Amino acid sequence: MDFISPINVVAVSLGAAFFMGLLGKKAQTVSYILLLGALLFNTIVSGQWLYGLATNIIDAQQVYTAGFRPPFSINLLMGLDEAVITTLVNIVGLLGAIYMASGLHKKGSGSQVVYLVLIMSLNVIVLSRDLFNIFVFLEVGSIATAGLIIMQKGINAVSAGFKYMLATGIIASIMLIGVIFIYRFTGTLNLDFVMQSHPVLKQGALISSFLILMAILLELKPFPANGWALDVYESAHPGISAMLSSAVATANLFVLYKFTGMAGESLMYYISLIGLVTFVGSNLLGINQTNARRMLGYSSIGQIGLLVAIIGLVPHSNANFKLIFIGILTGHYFAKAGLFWIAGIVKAQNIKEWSVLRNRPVLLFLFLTFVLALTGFPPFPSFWGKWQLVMGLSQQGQIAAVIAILVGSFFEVVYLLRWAGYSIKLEPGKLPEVKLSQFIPVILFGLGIYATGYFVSQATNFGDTINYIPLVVVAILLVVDFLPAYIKNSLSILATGWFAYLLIPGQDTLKLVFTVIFLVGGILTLIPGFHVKGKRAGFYPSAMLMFGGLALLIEAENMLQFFFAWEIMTLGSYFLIIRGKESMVHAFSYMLFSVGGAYLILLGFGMVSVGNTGLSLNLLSQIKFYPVLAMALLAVGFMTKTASLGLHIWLPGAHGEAESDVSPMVSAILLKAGVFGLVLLMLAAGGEYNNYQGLFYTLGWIGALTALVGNLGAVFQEDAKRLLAYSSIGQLGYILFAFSIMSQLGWLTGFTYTINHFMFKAILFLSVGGIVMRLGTHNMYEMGGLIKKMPFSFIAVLIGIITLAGIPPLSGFSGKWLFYNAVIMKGWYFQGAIIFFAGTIAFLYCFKLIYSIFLGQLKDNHRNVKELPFWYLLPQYILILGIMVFSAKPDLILKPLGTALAAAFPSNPLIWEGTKALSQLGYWDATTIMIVIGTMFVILLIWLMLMSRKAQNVKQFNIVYAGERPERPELTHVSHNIYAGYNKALGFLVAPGITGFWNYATNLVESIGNFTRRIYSGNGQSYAIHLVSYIVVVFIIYISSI
Amino acid sequence: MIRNFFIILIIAGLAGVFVSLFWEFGASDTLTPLATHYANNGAAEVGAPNLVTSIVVTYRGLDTLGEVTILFLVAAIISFFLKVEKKGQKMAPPRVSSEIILTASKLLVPVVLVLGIYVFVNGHLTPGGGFQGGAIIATAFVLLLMANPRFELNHRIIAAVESVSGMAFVLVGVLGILLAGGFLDNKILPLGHFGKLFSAGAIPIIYSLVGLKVGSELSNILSNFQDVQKDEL
Amino acid sequence: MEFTVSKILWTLLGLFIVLNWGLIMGGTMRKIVARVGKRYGIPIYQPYIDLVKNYSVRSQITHGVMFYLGPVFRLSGGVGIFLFLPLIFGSDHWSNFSFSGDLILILYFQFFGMLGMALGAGEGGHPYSAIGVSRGLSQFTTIEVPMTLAVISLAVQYNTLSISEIVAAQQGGLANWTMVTNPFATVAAMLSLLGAFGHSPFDLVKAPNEIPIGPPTEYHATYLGVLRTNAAILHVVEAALFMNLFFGGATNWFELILKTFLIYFWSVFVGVVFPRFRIEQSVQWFLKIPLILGIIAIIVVL
Amino acid sequence: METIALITSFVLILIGLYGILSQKNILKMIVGFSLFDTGLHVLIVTVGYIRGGTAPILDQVTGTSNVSDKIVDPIPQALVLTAIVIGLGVTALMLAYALKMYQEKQSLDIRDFKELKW
Amino acid sequence: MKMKETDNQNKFLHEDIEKREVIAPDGSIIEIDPMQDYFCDARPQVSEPYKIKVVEKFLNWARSESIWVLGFGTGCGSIEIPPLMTPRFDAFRYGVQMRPTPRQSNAFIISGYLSVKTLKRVIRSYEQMQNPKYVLLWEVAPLTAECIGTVTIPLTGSICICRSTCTLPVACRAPKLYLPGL
Repeated sequence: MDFISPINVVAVSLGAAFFMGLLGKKAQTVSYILLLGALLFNTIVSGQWLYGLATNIIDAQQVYTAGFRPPFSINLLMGLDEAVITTLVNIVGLLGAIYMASGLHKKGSGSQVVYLVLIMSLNVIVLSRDLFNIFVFLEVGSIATAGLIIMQKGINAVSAGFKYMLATGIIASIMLIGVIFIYRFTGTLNLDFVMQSHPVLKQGALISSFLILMAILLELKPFPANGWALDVYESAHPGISAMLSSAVATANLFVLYKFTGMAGESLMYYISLIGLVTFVGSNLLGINQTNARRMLGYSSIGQIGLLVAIIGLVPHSNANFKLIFIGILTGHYFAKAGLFWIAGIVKAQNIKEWSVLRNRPVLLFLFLTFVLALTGFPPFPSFWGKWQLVMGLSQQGQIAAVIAILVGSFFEVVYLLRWAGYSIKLEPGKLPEVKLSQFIPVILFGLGIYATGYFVSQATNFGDTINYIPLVVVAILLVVDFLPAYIKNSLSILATGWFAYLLIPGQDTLKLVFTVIFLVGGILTLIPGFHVKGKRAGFYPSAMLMFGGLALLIEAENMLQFFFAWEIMTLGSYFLIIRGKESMVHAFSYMLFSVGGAYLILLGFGMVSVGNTGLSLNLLSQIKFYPVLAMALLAVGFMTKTASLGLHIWLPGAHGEAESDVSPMVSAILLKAGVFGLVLLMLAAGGEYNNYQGLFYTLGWIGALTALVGNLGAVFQEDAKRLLAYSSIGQLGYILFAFSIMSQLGWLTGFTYTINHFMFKAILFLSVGGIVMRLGTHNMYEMGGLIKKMPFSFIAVLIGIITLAGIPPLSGFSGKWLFYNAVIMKGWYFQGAIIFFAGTIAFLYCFKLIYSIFLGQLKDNHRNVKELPFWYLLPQYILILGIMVFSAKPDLILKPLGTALAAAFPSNPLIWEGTKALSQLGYWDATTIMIVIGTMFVILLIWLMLMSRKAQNVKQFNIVYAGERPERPELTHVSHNIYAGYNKALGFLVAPGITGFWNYATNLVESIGNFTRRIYSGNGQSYAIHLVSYIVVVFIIYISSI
Repeated sequence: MIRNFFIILIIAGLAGVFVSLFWEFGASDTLTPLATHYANNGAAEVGAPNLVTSIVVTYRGLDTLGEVTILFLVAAIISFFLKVEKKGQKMAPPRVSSEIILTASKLLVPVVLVLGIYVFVNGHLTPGGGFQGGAIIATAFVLLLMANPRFELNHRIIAAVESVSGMAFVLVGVLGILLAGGFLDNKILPLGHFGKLFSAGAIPIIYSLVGLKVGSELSNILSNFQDVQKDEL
Repeated sequence: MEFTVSKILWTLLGLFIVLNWGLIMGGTMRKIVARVGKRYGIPIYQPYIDLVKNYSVRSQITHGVMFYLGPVFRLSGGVGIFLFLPLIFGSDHWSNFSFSGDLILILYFQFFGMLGMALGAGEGGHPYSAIGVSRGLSQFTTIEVPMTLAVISLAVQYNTLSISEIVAAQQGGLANWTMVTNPFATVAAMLSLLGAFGHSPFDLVKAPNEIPIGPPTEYHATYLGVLRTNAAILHVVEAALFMNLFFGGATNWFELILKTFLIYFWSVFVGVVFPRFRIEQSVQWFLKIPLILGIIAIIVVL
Repeated sequence: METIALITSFVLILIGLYGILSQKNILKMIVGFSLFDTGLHVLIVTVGYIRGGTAPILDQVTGTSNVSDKIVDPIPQALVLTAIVIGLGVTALMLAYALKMYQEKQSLDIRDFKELKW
Repeated sequence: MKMKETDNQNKFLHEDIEKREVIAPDGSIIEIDPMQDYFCDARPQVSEPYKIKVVEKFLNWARSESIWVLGFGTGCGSIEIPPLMTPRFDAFRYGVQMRPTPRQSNAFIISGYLSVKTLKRVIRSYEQMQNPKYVLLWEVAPLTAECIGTVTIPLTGSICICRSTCTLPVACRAPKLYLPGL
């Protein structure tokens, strides 16, 4: 097929523009169709070239104008890069025109002409190789933008337009001076010839090339000097700001990329510095924003800053520069255009009013897709871009840049996720009527972002090893979300079962334990879902997202797969947790900690990959670059998920407020993901004889203190689910401590605790969740005497707390016994004593839980409460069976585990004689103990039955009440602040010191943000002053460094 | 006060930049290689005595196209930006302009128009060209507007002239691809005798089109400003 | 170590002896306390009579299943510790089922009885029994701290956790009793013993005060009988545990009776002298001197 | 000769810029802007000056042979043409903005247009 | 007590005892009648003594040897009970023990005047005691003087009403007189 020469883009567009001018006012629709035709033509041309060049049917082609060779005339180059950029620009141009159909119609042919010329100018900027020509068409673009800004009526638009004109006027003149002097010193205006004459060598040319680059950088709105841009984003018509942030920014970025050829090494360094400062600065200021469009302005400036930094940091030579650039660019491009369009549809200024989106689930889904794409979550292109960027930069040893990027993107996550949280949870108002023409572009861009996400992932190295099956399952569930809950529930159970079927056979024992916990546990916690009537929209996709993430986590071989699975799991769990009634705040704090942790892990992986080739997970054992620091980073990253001391404040809220069948999923299963990470890390650290003794010693202390703080926190809780959440923190403290002992017994303890915690926490949370569902209240002092109404759940909770407290016959004791031996053999006596003390405290809140809910006086309004639904009891009794088996025959699991661990921890293993476990210190025979206690209990029961005559059942008020008559059940049930004495004694340990620290940190960041954003005083002239002073300052720094 | 002091400081900084450029400057005695090529075989390749015109129209034709679009843009923006609903409310009585302007305008307007047309017609021969000629024509219109404020410029014709000449310009460019070497190549017409009116290929046509376009656009802009002022009075 | 019939019979016999000795010891102890107060005091066999009377009460009520099972849990707690504790060193008959679990099993088995009592009292519906239970549990958390430290230092010193080996290591005269070789651990453990027995300074839980007698308020008749039997067995067995760990174990029954009497007498002796602690005082008391002693015990042995 | 022209152009540019940055009245800023532009155009033309060169028009004076050492550099003059038109366009648009802003707020002081801030 | 005009049957009932409606967590209304729901009015099921005389005699001996007393210290008699625990009148040697809870006690000493107001408490504690139980009424006062004389204490089981001849004012009652009663 013959390729249309790119010059026709200019010819056709201008022809159409002039013709529309001719049509004048009357023929609005004709000129609009002409506009769409021209834009379609442009898209086809660039699309055709992109296809041709990508599949290299044809190679890059120079287009000469005026019949002469380049130095004497202007030439256009259509290479692969240009084709990609022009296609992106034209697509958003076409869809933008469709989106602004009504706007453009009202304004008449004038605005349509300006819009068409803007798109044409962007094409020429990208294609043209002549300096002055680029300057001219940059000017055409800026004047066209100034024209389009006024499309929006009102004083804001006009003043923003004026500030825009002022700024671009100055920038244009600076560039003109640069161009003229470049011509004076190098003798040519054509870019390729200028580069051949190496402008850096001659002093004059150096300064003029600096001026040109400075102009382009200012065009890309660097941090202190971009007040004018923010006003434009805020006040212009959303369609136009979409154009600005996606099309214009992409073209300008490409121009900067073209010009960097003539910039010397030190200027590139300064460009990356400017980019980083912009990225971190504008995201920091974005935190305090409440106006949606202004916040989007900050975010797009931040993203463009990041892209500028990439152009500066990553040497264009190495292969994956293009991948990183395209990844993050497409991420920003699709998401920003989409968000601005949705802003146009929603028309709400304050971000709190965006919950209006809840009336239109598809629009809400698209909104969340774009927000998550911006924050760099997995399936989207910017995730791969950011991964490749961090890996590339850490390979070059630029760790400072990586840290800056991660800090900046963390700030961005803060305000974007808060916004997403508002839109999901706040009260929905009335959504203004959505026109079809506004809806199509948003949907197309939604699909586009998923498609590019897939393509970019295939392009990243090791990207093709990613298994996409779980995401396909989630997609199916999303599509089928209108079905009633029980169909979807069975579907997701089937899917989890299928994952389990794929993963479990042939898995090595260590991973098998986690696989069983994640997947079988997943099935069990999904079963209560059958009880729910109605649709339960949005629950099953997020549940499958979490379980899919967990499945991927297990089968991950290389770091990229691991990190991909980690983020998917975090995403899924976020959407699950936020479903609770007041869980918006808690889900937000959960997300911040997880994202912070994820970035630490990313930094850790970056440091691991230094000096190593490939990404396989067993690289963790050959870390060359600061091994202890890398290991510490990864450990802290995983510990945010296991809620260790200092990183635990999100857990009580997140698990306490979650829905009744979500909290078992999250606390019994999800916390184990962090443990899984730690296990992999410690195995890779070299098992027994590793050189990280200091690190694991501190981890041990952290584990011990977490156990103490967690259990103490639980004792004084009045809210049943919060009590269980705190107890999870305590139990996770145990697990962390056990694993950091780094001996076979230690690890056996760790695994026993993990399995036990999974079983009994699932039981406890399921039954308490069911009770909360039945009684409608979380507070324990409002419950009481439910044993008569819910005997089965009483038995389940009883077995749960017996295992939790580690009382002999049941499997909890196996953990305690192994723990004792491990601690004494390792020699960590004091931590062992603290953990034992925490263990006894565990017994306190176990009694409080079972007493205030089941025993004591039955309240009036609970007199005809029914037993927990069957679907809640079934998983509990399966788990009880599990506990019984594990307590009767612990060697079923511990023996294979022991052999598996022998490799990493050869010294003093656990020897098994039949069912009797012999360690160096003592011995323990679970089965005999079980039998002895069982028979003894039965004998004594018979003895009591024999001796006592026929015992007469009495009602609840026949109690020894000092001769008085008990008034009402509420007054005769003591459970509020039942450990008052204990609180007086040890209450000081529970003072919220750590939450205080985190509050202080957030306030500090917010106040800095608030203080620095004062520089945008709104005065156009001061913006111009910022601009010029920015040029002078950068010039002085640049010149002084040469 | 501090603000002004700060501004002076920045200006001094910028002056420093310019000074650093100035040190390197040093006027040269010989043309740059690019310029020497234009000088020596400009006439042969393009056939226009006025080298500046040949560079502006053919060698760097795309720039000029950009030029024309800028003007077209500004005219379009100002027209729909300052569009004032002419509800026909009673205009305030115009101030009658002085005697001198009235008589002078009657005499000068045609002369200025002819001069403008002359300038852009043989733009390739004598100094000047499309833009300069267009500007001169625009002055003629200004003079007219100054003379009697009530002069009602017919927007329809102006817009028509504008877009027709723009389209023609693009058409010539496209013809350049079909017939001659590249976009906007002027060899679609015979170069003709050097120095004659109809020589140097399509340059005279392009430049006259540009002249017409610029003239009409500038007057369009000015008349728009005038209309808005009219309501003010 | 298998379940031969003879083993079971010997164990039952051992249990009978321990039960009787427990009751007699309780009686004698109360007589001594009375004599201290110049009172004539109860006849030695009074506990037997009380037991018989309680078992023979004609009418009985129950508040629910858990209330009914409470005493069973409690008694199985006491008997359980007896079963897993090797009483007489060296003799196969009297080492009961200690082959199946070591010191840690016994340490954690104490919870079993307490859990039963707590749940039973809770089911009783009496508000104050719950307060009694909460006081008992909170006291128990800190009572165990010095005990754990002592046990850890013992385990490190003898490099074993099985009780029979500890006793074996202490044979041969007074010189190598733990009391001599590791005095700090012994003192710490003996202080925590006070708390475990629940005598005077720490008897807030069962003492007759504003919450009638704490958890067992609602219990009567046969439940009370079962609780009393358990109390008897528990005292003897716990004393025997401390005897094995710190005072060289017993090679024959007579030695066992003497030592358990003395150990039990120690806690009663302190009980008579000191007034009762409030709940936070007793919780904090255990985190003062006994804790420091425990830490020294470990440092000594490191 | 060209050094004087260059200095004047730089001075013009700086004065124009000072005008833009310090004047409070919008119209005065636009005047500053046009000053800034003219300075720029003078600069562009001086860059193209060749000592002893004449206007780049081939006529009797230059003849048609080795014209290159007789004329001044024509390229900057071509570029200045475009620059002037751009300057015109920008100034026209700014005047339109000034008009609109005056219609909205009846004041031409830049400090009155501070709605969009922080 | 708030008087309720309409239904005079429970005009003496405390409002806690009256029927009341309560909203259950799932919104339905529950009708609560405290008298039926919270209090059990079934008669205590007492099992008959053993058939074999010897066993019964032995049990009676044991019961007599360990009498656990629930003191209802009102009026002048109650001051006499504490001396029982002193060395001089040591009741412990007869197996007598003071028990604070009626559930666990067998003997019920009402050692002073018994007015109507305290009658309710006596009846309740009495009912909470388990059979076989005995009541020790000290001196005539409780029967004749203040109370209305028609006190019908469902005195079952072996009652031992010890009439003390001593009509001297309170002081003369001495703890040692308890002992024969018990």
